[in-house]
Amino acid sequence: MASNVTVTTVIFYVFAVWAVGSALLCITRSNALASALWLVSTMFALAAIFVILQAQFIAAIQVLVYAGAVMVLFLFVIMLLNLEDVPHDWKRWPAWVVGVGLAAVLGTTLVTLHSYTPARLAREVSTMPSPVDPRLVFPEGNALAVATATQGAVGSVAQPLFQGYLIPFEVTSVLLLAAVVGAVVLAKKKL
Amino acid sequence: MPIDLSSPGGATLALLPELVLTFWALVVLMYVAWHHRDGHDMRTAGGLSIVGYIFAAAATAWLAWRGARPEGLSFMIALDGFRFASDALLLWIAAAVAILSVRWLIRQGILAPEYYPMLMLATVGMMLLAGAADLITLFLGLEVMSISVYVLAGFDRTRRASAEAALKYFLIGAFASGFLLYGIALTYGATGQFNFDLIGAQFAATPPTLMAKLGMGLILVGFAFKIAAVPFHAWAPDVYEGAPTPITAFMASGVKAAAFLALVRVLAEVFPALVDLWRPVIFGLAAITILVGNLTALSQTSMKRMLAYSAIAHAGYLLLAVWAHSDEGTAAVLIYLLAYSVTIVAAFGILASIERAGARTVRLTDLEGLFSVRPFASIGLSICMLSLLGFPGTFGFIGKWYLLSAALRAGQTTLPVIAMVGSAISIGYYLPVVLAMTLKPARTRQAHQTIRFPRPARIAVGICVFAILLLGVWPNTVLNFATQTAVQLRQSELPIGPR
Amino acid sequence: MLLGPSLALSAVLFVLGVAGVLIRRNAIVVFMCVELMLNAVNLTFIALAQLHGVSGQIMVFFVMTVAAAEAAVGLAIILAIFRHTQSVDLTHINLLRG
Amino acid sequence: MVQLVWLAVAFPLFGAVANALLAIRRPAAKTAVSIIGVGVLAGAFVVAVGVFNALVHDPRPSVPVVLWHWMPVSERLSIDFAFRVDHLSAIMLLVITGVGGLIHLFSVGYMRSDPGYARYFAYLNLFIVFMLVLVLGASLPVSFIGWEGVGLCSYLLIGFWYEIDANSDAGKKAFLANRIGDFGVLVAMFLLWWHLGTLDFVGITMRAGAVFPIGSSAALLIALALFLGCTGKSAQIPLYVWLPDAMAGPTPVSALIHAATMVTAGVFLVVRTASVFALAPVSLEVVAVVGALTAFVAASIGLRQYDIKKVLAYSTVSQLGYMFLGVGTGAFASGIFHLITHAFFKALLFLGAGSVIHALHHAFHHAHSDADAQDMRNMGGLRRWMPWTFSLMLVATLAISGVPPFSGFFSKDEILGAAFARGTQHPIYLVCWALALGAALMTAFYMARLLAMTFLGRFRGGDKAAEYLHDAPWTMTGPLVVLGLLSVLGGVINLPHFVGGTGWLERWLAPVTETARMTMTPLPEVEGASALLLISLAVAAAAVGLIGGWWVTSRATILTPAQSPEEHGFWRAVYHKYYVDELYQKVFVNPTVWLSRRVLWQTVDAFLVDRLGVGGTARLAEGLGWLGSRLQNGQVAFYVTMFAVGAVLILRTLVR
Repeated sequence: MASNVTVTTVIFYVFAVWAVGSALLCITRSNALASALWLVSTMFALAAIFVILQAQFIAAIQVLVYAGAVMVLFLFVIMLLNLEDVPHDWKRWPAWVVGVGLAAVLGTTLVTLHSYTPARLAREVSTMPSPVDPRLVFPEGNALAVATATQGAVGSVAQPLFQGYLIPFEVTSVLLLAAVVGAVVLAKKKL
Repeated sequence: MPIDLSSPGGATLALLPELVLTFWALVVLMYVAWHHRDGHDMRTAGGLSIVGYIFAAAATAWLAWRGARPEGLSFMIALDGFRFASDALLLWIAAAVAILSVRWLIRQGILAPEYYPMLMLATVGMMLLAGAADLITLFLGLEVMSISVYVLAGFDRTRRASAEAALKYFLIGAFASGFLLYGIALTYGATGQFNFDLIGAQFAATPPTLMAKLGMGLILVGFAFKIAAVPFHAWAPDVYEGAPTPITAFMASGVKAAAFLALVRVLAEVFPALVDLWRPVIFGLAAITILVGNLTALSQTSMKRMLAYSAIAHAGYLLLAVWAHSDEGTAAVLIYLLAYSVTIVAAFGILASIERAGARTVRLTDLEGLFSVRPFASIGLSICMLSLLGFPGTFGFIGKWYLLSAALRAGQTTLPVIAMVGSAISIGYYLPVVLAMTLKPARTRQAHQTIRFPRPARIAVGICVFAILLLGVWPNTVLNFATQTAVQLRQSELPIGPR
Repeated sequence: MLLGPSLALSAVLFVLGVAGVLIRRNAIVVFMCVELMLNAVNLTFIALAQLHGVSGQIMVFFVMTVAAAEAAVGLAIILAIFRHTQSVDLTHINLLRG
Repeated sequence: MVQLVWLAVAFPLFGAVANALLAIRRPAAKTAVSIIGVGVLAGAFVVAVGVFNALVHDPRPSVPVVLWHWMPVSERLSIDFAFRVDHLSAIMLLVITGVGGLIHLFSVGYMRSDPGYARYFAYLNLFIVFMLVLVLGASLPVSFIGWEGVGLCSYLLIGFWYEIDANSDAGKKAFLANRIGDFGVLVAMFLLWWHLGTLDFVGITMRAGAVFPIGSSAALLIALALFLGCTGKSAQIPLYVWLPDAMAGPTPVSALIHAATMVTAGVFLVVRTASVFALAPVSLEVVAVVGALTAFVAASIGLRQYDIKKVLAYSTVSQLGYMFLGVGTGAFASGIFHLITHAFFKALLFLGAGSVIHALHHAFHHAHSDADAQDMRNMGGLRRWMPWTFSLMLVATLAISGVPPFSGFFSKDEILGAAFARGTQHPIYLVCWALALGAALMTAFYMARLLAMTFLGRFRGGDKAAEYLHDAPWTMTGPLVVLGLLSVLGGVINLPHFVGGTGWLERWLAPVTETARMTMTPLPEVEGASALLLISLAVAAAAVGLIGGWWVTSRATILTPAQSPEEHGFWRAVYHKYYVDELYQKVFVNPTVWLSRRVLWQTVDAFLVDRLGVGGTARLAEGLGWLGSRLQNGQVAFYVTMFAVGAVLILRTLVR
């Protein structure tokens, strides 16, 4: 069990480094096409992490829809516009310094979330006096694994999606309708 | 009429106004698919869409009349007077914008009747945003609204300014969505819930945690963008200037109203326990927004830009009532939004009629001598300016009065003083408009000869201006309604205790 | 569970996305950085869903839909501006200002 | 009958709407416009008389007239759209509709040939509506509608002749100065709301005493904020600069708005909220000192103005200062008394000046002369052609100078007496009294100068123009005669005891200011001998000023601004003949002139107050706005940077 956790952790960190590295390259590559490809790489790494975090179905969609369809759309547009490679304009270094600095400050604020463990979250969410066993507070933490085992990765998501989350699900249809009509109106050469 | 929101039937009933509007948008889309050639088709599509708004309003009224309320938990969508009032407000804005658009689009040569279904879908999004009882619905409603409005902002495809406005709005909007979404994620993490009432109960039972604070902060950032509070405002003037004028009116009144209504609901239902934390944030936003909005508006020459900065300043005033976090504050938000939307729709309606086809934007100097040629239009615009100024006797004054008194009653004295200073500054840019129209001679003899004021727009603007004056001296019906509605926002009793 | 590390990784990716938006000037790349931010948030949802239940995963599903819709509209807008300016460089897209 | 008081507002409102429609649809239908414009005022005056009569016989001193619920705040608290007819508002109602009606009638003749005739009457009627709302309002917010509304109308009418750019600038300046004052009123309103929970005047009067102890800082703050509003509306130091510029509007407008009614609103407001002022004695001292200073400074500036309307404008500022001195000493009735008599004689002076300008304008027009019809150096000897106007102006001059038994004597004397009496308790009031006495002297001086330059001597506008001079038609002179009668007899409403009067106005207004007077220490009575001395001093000041002004002016050489060379020699001869006057000029007049023109008018007025005060604030605001506008550089990168800064700040505020 212990070695299993360690192996998972190691794999997690490998993919985490992969994701961060790809993301860094994505935001620094001067070529838009390269950026897009590095973003796809980040998404793959994230998909792997999703699997580690017991979200197999989402991981599959991540690869199929996100990395597959959406990013292909990006690549398609980039190649359609046939943008030439713009070298970095080093005169804009103040913008870089300010941007990176701001992001760093924001990052130091947000990375404090690192201190969260299941036990801490359980303590904060529960109204019971601490210490608390996370398993008592988050029965679903295990239930998720159980549900995945019984209903399969898709079933555990699908059932609530079509029952409890019916209204948002229907709203997404409106969203896609708006997006489709909008994209057609804007992108079509002649109406 | 108790409605069980967890059952499909109940959900359908509760979402009746949105469903009616979506259905009608599909009907219009069907019509448009076969008829999108000339002005006649444009007019028909516009007329059809207005019928849709009327149906949706009727559905809202029916729900309100039957006293629809949730049986048990308010699940995904709220069912209270506040939502019905919000829906009514948003529907009337959308309908008025549709009326103003009909002839304007034809004059500007924008012959794409998809405009009206997009406007209807944007309205659906706004209604979902303002009526959400769940962070998921909130986010999706916001996105439906935003995506439709991105498209509408870029609808005038022949003008570069329009495309630029759409791009700026889209990029910064998507950026802001990211922040909002992160906030939702952390709020979910801190409580394990998406439902407003359940999150509120959870927060009430536990002291504020790091995750909750960060989540709330990021959600506030997302809303601050939508209401164009300084320093999240920078997109607004550019987008308002570049977008087609009726859409500018729609963004300045409708989108802003929806965002404010949702903000009030979120702060009242999700974060009431953290009031001491978010009040300083709202305080800072309000103060800086009022000052920057008013001061920057002073140096504008383009009317649309001036109104954009004034819209920013008005968002600052509205934050006063948000700060108040009381029934008076909620009522004040409703009243002010109504007053503001009536005024802004009328003002943009008149500006749209003054715009010449293909011309860039109406400047202050273009209005000179308008009174002698178009006395009614200039009187109407003057009344709008006075209402925005908060001149007593107009509806704008009533709105501002309630904002200030709500903040004062909540124990805040600094913000009202800042608001009054800002309002004193605003004289410097509202008054020159009146001045230019009534007291300056026209530049050329031909000036204002191209103004076309089509009858539907004239009627809509006329009603708005009349409402500004009437509600300025006789507002009690609206005020009573708003006060009763505001109380309902607090009355949602939680059937389930904290975990 | 890897809750803390996941949240931290998510924060880092989010901040990288923000940094990208701040420093890049190609509209498409800026948009991709926004997508990176959304992905980062998805990671937060997934990490929290382990404890809070499947609702977090469902939210991710919706976020992906939204991202797809935004991509469609956003790329259409970028195409529209490209038609006017023959460029997607944001520093040149400043007709509206002041 | 009292409940019908809304009719007095409804009549002019109807007139305003009807005339506005006529202005848009049938601008040439001048007869209809005149009938409506003047008719509604006559109707309102009849209502006013009826209301007044009913109130005299009503046992209640104050009658609320609730029209509808305006702003319901909560179940038990609501601000009604209500009027309050009491002894103060009833008398103001009479003055406004009466004097207003006369000025409307005068305007029929004066504006007859103006193309914007209908628009003019629409504005004028609208002004009356707002002015009546201001005085009749039962609560501060209702009065505030009128308060802002009269400012708006004033601004529209100042800029009425919009072809001239300076006029619209003057209108802007007026509105700006007023807005600074209005800010004070708003602050006061919210502070009252905050402390007392009511804005009804009766409610304020009743609760203020219970909530604020005497001398409390809250009451002081409210009173000073209110007074800031009054300085804006009533053109007191430091916000008086707009009133002289406001003379750009048509002369009847100056008579109605900038002399008789609107500018006195500040005095009215102080009396209305007297109970708050009374609780903060320091605020009353401020009112008195500002009033006395304004009276003195404005009068001294008036000494050396050549524009006939500018003289009258500074005179108005000065007389308003008197009124504030009156209310500042706690003699509220005296302030209102002077307000009423001033309305009579200042309206008469302005309308008389209007007749003169009208006649000269006509004459110069026919003589193809481009001389300034408002410059007194182009006038002179008009008595020959305009005897009616001259005699009526003479009456008004005697009244404003405080010559017994004209109306101004009684009202001015009361204020001076009250200031002196209060001075026995607090020395600062003695200084005020001295300033006011000096102002009285200067008032008499510049009025005599005005009269002498305009009507005496010989006509300086050229013989050709003189052929066309004549007295105004009866529609214009008629109102003057009525106002003349009122200027002479106006004093009877408050005849003091020493001439056998009963002080009717003081007793009539007693219920209104009762609470305030109970709070304050009573004014000590000035005993017989010293009272007589005071009166003699006042009369002496008037007499010296009048005679001095006449003497100096009629001896001095007056050069026309467009003086021809052959005339030059003649005027030079006169100049050398009276070198005694030259000496006098050098010793006394020149320093005074220098002081009034260079120091007070140009430095203080034009530079300090105007440029640095009003202009500087505006420039600062515009500069900041420009900066904000530069931040809007159109770059998405910059916008998102601001966004990120905001986000970081918000998160850092929440998570320390």
